[in-house]
Amino acid sequence: MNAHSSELAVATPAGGPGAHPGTHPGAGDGADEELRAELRAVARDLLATAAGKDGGDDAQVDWALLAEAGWLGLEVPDGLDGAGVTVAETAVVCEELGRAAARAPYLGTTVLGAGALLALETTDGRDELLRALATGAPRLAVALPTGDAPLGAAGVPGTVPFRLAGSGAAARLTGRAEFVPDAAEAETLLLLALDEGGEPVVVRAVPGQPGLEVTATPVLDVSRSVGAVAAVGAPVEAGSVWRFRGDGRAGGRLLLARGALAVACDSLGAAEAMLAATVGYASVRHQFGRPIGSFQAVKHGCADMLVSVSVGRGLVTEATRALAAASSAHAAGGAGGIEEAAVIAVEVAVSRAKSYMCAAAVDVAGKAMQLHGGIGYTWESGVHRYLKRAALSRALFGSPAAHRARLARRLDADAAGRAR
Amino acid sequence: MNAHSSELAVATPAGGPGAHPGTHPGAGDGADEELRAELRAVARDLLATAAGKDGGDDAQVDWALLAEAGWLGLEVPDGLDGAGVTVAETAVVCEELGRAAARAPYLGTTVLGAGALLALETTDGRDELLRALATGAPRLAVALPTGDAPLGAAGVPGTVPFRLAGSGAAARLTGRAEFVPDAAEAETLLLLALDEGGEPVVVRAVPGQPGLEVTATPVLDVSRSVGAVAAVGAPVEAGSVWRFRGDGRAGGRLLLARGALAVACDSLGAAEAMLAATVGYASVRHQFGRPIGSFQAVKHGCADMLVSVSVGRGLVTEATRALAAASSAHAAGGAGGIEEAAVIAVEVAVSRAKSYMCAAAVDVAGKAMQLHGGIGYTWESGVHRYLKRAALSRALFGSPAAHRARLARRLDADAAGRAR
Amino acid sequence: MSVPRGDLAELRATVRGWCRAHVPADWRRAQTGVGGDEFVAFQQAWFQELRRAGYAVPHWPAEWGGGMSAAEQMVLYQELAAADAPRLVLAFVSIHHAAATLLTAGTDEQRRRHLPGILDGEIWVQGFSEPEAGSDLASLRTTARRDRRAGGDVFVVNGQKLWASGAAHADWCLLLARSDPAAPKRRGISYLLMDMRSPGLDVRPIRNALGDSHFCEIFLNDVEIPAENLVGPENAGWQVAQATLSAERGMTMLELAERLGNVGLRSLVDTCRRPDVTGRRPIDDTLVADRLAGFDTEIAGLRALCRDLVERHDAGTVGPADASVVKVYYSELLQRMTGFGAEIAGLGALAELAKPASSGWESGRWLLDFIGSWEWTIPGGTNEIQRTIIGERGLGLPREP
Amino acid sequence: MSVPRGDLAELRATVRGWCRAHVPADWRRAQTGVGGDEFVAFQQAWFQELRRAGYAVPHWPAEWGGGMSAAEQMVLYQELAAADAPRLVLAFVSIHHAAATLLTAGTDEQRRRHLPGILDGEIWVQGFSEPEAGSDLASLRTTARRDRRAGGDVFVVNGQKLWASGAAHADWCLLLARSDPAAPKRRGISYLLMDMRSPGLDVRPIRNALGDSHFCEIFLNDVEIPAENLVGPENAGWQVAQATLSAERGMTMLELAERLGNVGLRSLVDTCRRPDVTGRRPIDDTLVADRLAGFDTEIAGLRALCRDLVERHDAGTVGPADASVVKVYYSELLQRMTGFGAEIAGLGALAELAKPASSGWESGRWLLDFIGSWEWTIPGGTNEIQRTIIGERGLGLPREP
Repeated sequence: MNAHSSELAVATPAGGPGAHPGTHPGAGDGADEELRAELRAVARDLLATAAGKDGGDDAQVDWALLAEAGWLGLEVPDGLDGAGVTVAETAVVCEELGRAAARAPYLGTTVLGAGALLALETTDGRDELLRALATGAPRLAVALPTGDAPLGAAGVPGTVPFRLAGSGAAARLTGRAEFVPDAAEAETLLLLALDEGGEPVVVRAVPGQPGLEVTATPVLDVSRSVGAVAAVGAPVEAGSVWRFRGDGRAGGRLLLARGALAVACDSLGAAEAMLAATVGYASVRHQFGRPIGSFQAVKHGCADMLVSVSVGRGLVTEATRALAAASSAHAAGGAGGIEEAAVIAVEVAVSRAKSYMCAAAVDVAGKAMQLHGGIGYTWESGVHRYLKRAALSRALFGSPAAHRARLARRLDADAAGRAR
Repeated sequence: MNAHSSELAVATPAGGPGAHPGTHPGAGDGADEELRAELRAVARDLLATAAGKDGGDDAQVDWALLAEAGWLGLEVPDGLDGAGVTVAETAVVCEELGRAAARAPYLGTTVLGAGALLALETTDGRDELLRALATGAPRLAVALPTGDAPLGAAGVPGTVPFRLAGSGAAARLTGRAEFVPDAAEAETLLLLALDEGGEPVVVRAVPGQPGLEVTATPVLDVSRSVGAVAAVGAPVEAGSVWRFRGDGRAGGRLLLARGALAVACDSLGAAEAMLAATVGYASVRHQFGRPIGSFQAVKHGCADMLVSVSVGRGLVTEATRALAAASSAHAAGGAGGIEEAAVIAVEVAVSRAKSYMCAAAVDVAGKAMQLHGGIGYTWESGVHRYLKRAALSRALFGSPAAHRARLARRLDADAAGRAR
Repeated sequence: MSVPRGDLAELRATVRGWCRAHVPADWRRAQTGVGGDEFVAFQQAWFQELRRAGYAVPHWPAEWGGGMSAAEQMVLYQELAAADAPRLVLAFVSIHHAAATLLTAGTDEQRRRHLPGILDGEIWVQGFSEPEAGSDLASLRTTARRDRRAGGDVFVVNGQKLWASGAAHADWCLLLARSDPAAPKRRGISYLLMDMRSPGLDVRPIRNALGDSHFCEIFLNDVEIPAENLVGPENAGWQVAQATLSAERGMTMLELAERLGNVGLRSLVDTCRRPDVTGRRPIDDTLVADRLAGFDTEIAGLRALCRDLVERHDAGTVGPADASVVKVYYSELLQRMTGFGAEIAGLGALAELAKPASSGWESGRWLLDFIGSWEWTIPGGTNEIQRTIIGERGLGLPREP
Repeated sequence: MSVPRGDLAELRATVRGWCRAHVPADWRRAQTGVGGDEFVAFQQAWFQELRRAGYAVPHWPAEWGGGMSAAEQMVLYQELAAADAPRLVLAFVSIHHAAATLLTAGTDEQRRRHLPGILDGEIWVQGFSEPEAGSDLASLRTTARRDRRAGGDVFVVNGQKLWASGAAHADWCLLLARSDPAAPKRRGISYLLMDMRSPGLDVRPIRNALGDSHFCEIFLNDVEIPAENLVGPENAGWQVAQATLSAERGMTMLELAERLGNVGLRSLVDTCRRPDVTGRRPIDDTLVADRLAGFDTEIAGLRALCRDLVERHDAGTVGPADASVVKVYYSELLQRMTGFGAEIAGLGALAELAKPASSGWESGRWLLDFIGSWEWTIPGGTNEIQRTIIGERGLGLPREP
């Protein structure tokens, strides 16, 4: 099955990004949609099997399997042995990982790792890493600010977690990032830092190198791995300071948007899984001589879950399109980078998707627990795994309130623009 | 019936305020509770008849009837021909007026008018007015700030609507108050003003006097009357500037609390009426071959209404007790006035009751409209009257958000006190 | 969506230009508080204005004066909403339900008789609901007795209809009546076209919660309707109604979503940017800002839902509860938004006594809008009924026993 | 409430002083993450501490070691909550359900046998729910066959019980079992006292959403219970259970409300006053402040509801749905509050892996508390069931057909 699924997943689509300039990538294009549907079907199948395999609590997905399936290098260009597709396909995998509540270092290695590398200026080191990534070696983690801070009015640069002092062989790195996805398992770290000129750059580092400490942070959501990365005057290896294409701030902002979108996709998948499980349970569980799903209290509760999942899916789709369009533009723009308006469009769409979907997923998982009755409260039912996963996703890369605060500033600015 | 009800209502209770020092007036005292139950029964009866009498939209209650029933002078002391009971009895009338969505100038004349006069130092003019009030002449209105402003961190004095310049015969009044309850019908106005020393005082004025303008403000809630009172250098008649007993600020704050509590009581009555109407309708209206109240969607909706009405009733009762206790203390304290802690206790209890009950009443009336189906949306059903009345009550004397903001400042201050 | 995107951009520019030239300046102020006649005159004039541009019935087949693709209609409605054009309120039933009924189930003769009339401004009303048949529409009791003896072939109709919006101004009525009392309740109903000038008809306006009277009762006392006005087979009226009720293919919801997202959200933001008596702007309060951002987000979600609904209709993949999902979400979002507007506007909202006629459901007179929002959560199957539809038809949950 | 207020003030001072002297310092930290044995030991020690003060079973009759009036109990629980004393968790069923059953429906012999045992620390468990009988408790299937031949008069019990909280530590079980399979479902159930050391019993812990295992399954395989352990008449067990389930007369809800209003609200306010990484205190954000004030208000409302419930019990005027109103409100307020705490605590909440044993439902480990809150919205009749009870018994709405 793995060989088969791999084949399906990495088949280059008829129209990759850039093939239809001016269209919304991910929108309405028949060939793209077909590809994603196949990818989704394969992923769902594979994850259901993989997550069920060891019967453990954490539903760990085999690392080699992810590489074989071709999911690690989805966005890596053809020329670097990747599938050369867009973030829309990555989003499908994120959603399916959420649906299975699967444990896999996909967020660190692919969503953020590949995402960061793809946004950088081409260098041998960066290309080498991208090429390796598609085959599953090494695992990556990207140390970004993962809380609310970068969404504040001050914007990204003030909250970049690391600082570079000196340059060349004398360069030293200091800073700290918490709740970094997949940090503890990563073999290579990419650290978002400000260089001496205040420009965001990415610094490659290796766990265990002098001055650098990586610590796992155990969390209630055992299906995820997060950790803290701390550097205290850590020497930086030659050729390990990489620059974004174009404006580093824009690159950093898009990278944060990727993280937020990825957890929104995860929450969408998780919420859909909880809705499906609840509908299934309510159809078979009988009390008072009838299936509980025939009672309006349960039926209408499920209806509400469907409504919010439908709305969330729309928002996640829009955000994915916006990010895919901006990423294509970023890739196509070369050194010129990307326009501010495009970055804002991504941030608006992502803030909507993240704030709505990640809050909705907690509500849906909670409702699922309620409508499952006592069974839903058992460890065995697994509902708690989704509730905890949704809770982590809600907090990671900006709380709903922080994203809404950013949206509100935009609404105010837009209104001021209209009034002028 | 009027004579009978009047007799019941003004019967002096076994234990008026002050009779049980140290107890919560309005709480658990058998005689008091019996009196209030009788008052409530009579009021409900009388208002149902009065409001139904003219069949008009505004359910105007005959002014003479209110006087005859003895409701106008409830809190006026025995010695001044009143019933000498507490604000707990006034609260019962307010609740029943809300239940009937009746139009009556009770808020202006009795709740605020008598309330303001009772908080003042004894003067002949004040006593004369109180004595007249119990018999229904003249109608009063009290011009207070009716919006959110006085709940702000700055507190009351900064938001007192009128200013006195000069004193004695040279005294001139300037200022403006909006949405003043029953202003347009009032024959005597009591204006909250700051004197030249910055102390809150009450100024008596008469509509139509030079420099003073009273304008009715038509509102969607036709069961209420509000108006604007504006003064521009209006000469003040001799003996018309009255001082609060004790600290004027405390007197002003308690007066605002009375207003807020009165509309909370009104909202409680309105919400109970809407719940009762909905339960009644759902029990008789059939669709799909069964009473709609047998469907869980309707049944559980009604259950939620009951829960919030029950919670609101508890909060309104607590606030009434707190205000009754503080008012007794204020009355008993003579010139010494009242302790800051007691005023704060009133404000906390009133802010809770006002913010919860007035928001809940809008929700309950809205739910009533929904569960009545198309009928609920007709003018004839009268549900809209309650919705509009609840909306006005919610905004009058401070929005729920403004009251909660005041509560939050208190929570923060209390926590700071604990930490010390 | 087969229209190339380039053409859509051109259409968008054209409509935008047309709106600049034709949307009456300051119509909101002028239409605030107007009476019924003035409202009707304004609506009719605006309808003809749109008709001249080819924008009145874009969803009709080209042969009857329409011919826009779904993608083109989306652009049209987006631009009309963005320009805050007046809404077509009076013609709603005519151009949607009546036209859909005629196009789907009518005879050629019926179409030729009525579609041009609609374009010329004939107003239709829907005569479905009855006092005892609200959410449970199929239990309607108005009778239609076929009588072939009386100098012709007619249905003699008796009964009472309720919630007939616009009946006071209507020329024709889409009437559901029970023609076979013995049949199961969904099998004995016929669908008739009734001339509102027929003898035996009595229309009485019902005052609603806002004080308006667009809803009416229609009393039917031996009203004779020629048998040629039967739509579809006798006793198959329920099926005709079901097939045509959703014939607007999601486009009216899309238009409403666009209205909410344009003038609706803009007015709400403006309300929150206006300094209060203390000089503070509500939007600077994070509590208010958070709600505004929430509405912005929900509207984006609603628009996505509506576009998706239209596209599914177009692709033939629409699900049996998709429209219910949109209706529940739109109506409750409208209620939350207008309710919030009423809260922010505070006491001032109470003093706004009239809203502009021909405006949408979010006129910026927030308390009136809030009360009006129940006109969305109740009619056309209450939201309670919609949730049951979503649960049973959308999710396959078991029916009540 | 017949106790003079002066005496209550004195009691309040006494309890306050006692708490200062006896509530273990820093017990929360010490009890965080402890194992089952340590938890049991701590609970038993605290129970005996309270017993020595006369505070363990204040609601029992004086002759059995209690004797406080409702007003006095209110003061006691208010002060224990204010002092953040550990809660009696393990003894809950013993001192409430078991005692109420024995006092209301037990024989003198049963009372003499068990009430002193409870005071000495005997632990009881409730054996009501079954896999197929959750909300629909009356459909339980565990059988109790009376057998007078086997060397004595016994009930032979077979079946399976679920959600038996604390069964792993229990000495005795309150068991409902079907003794007449032919009777209507509420008429064929008997109420038995079962020794947990009986042969044929198998207790298996069930891991819950928090990873704890206080809930257990109990498998019953030909377990023999002497007929003298029958409570009330044979086949009248349902009635006994109904009569004793609410015998705590609102006092446990009052205690929970006091806990929520003391340590619960205080911890939430503290969480919101702690500066975040940027140095801002969440409470300075009006969005947060508004929610806190809302919780403060709701808690005040809950406390009023609970006091009212206790007073109605005392006055004999309690309504048939009053307890359901309190349960729905408390449980959902708890869920909202803990959910909000989890949101404010953000990523940090995920890293709190254990909460103090013997604490309340609002330990300040907000995400764990949030998940634990379903232990209030589900058991004892889900909140959906409670709303039906409120609608039907509280408001008199018609039952489902």
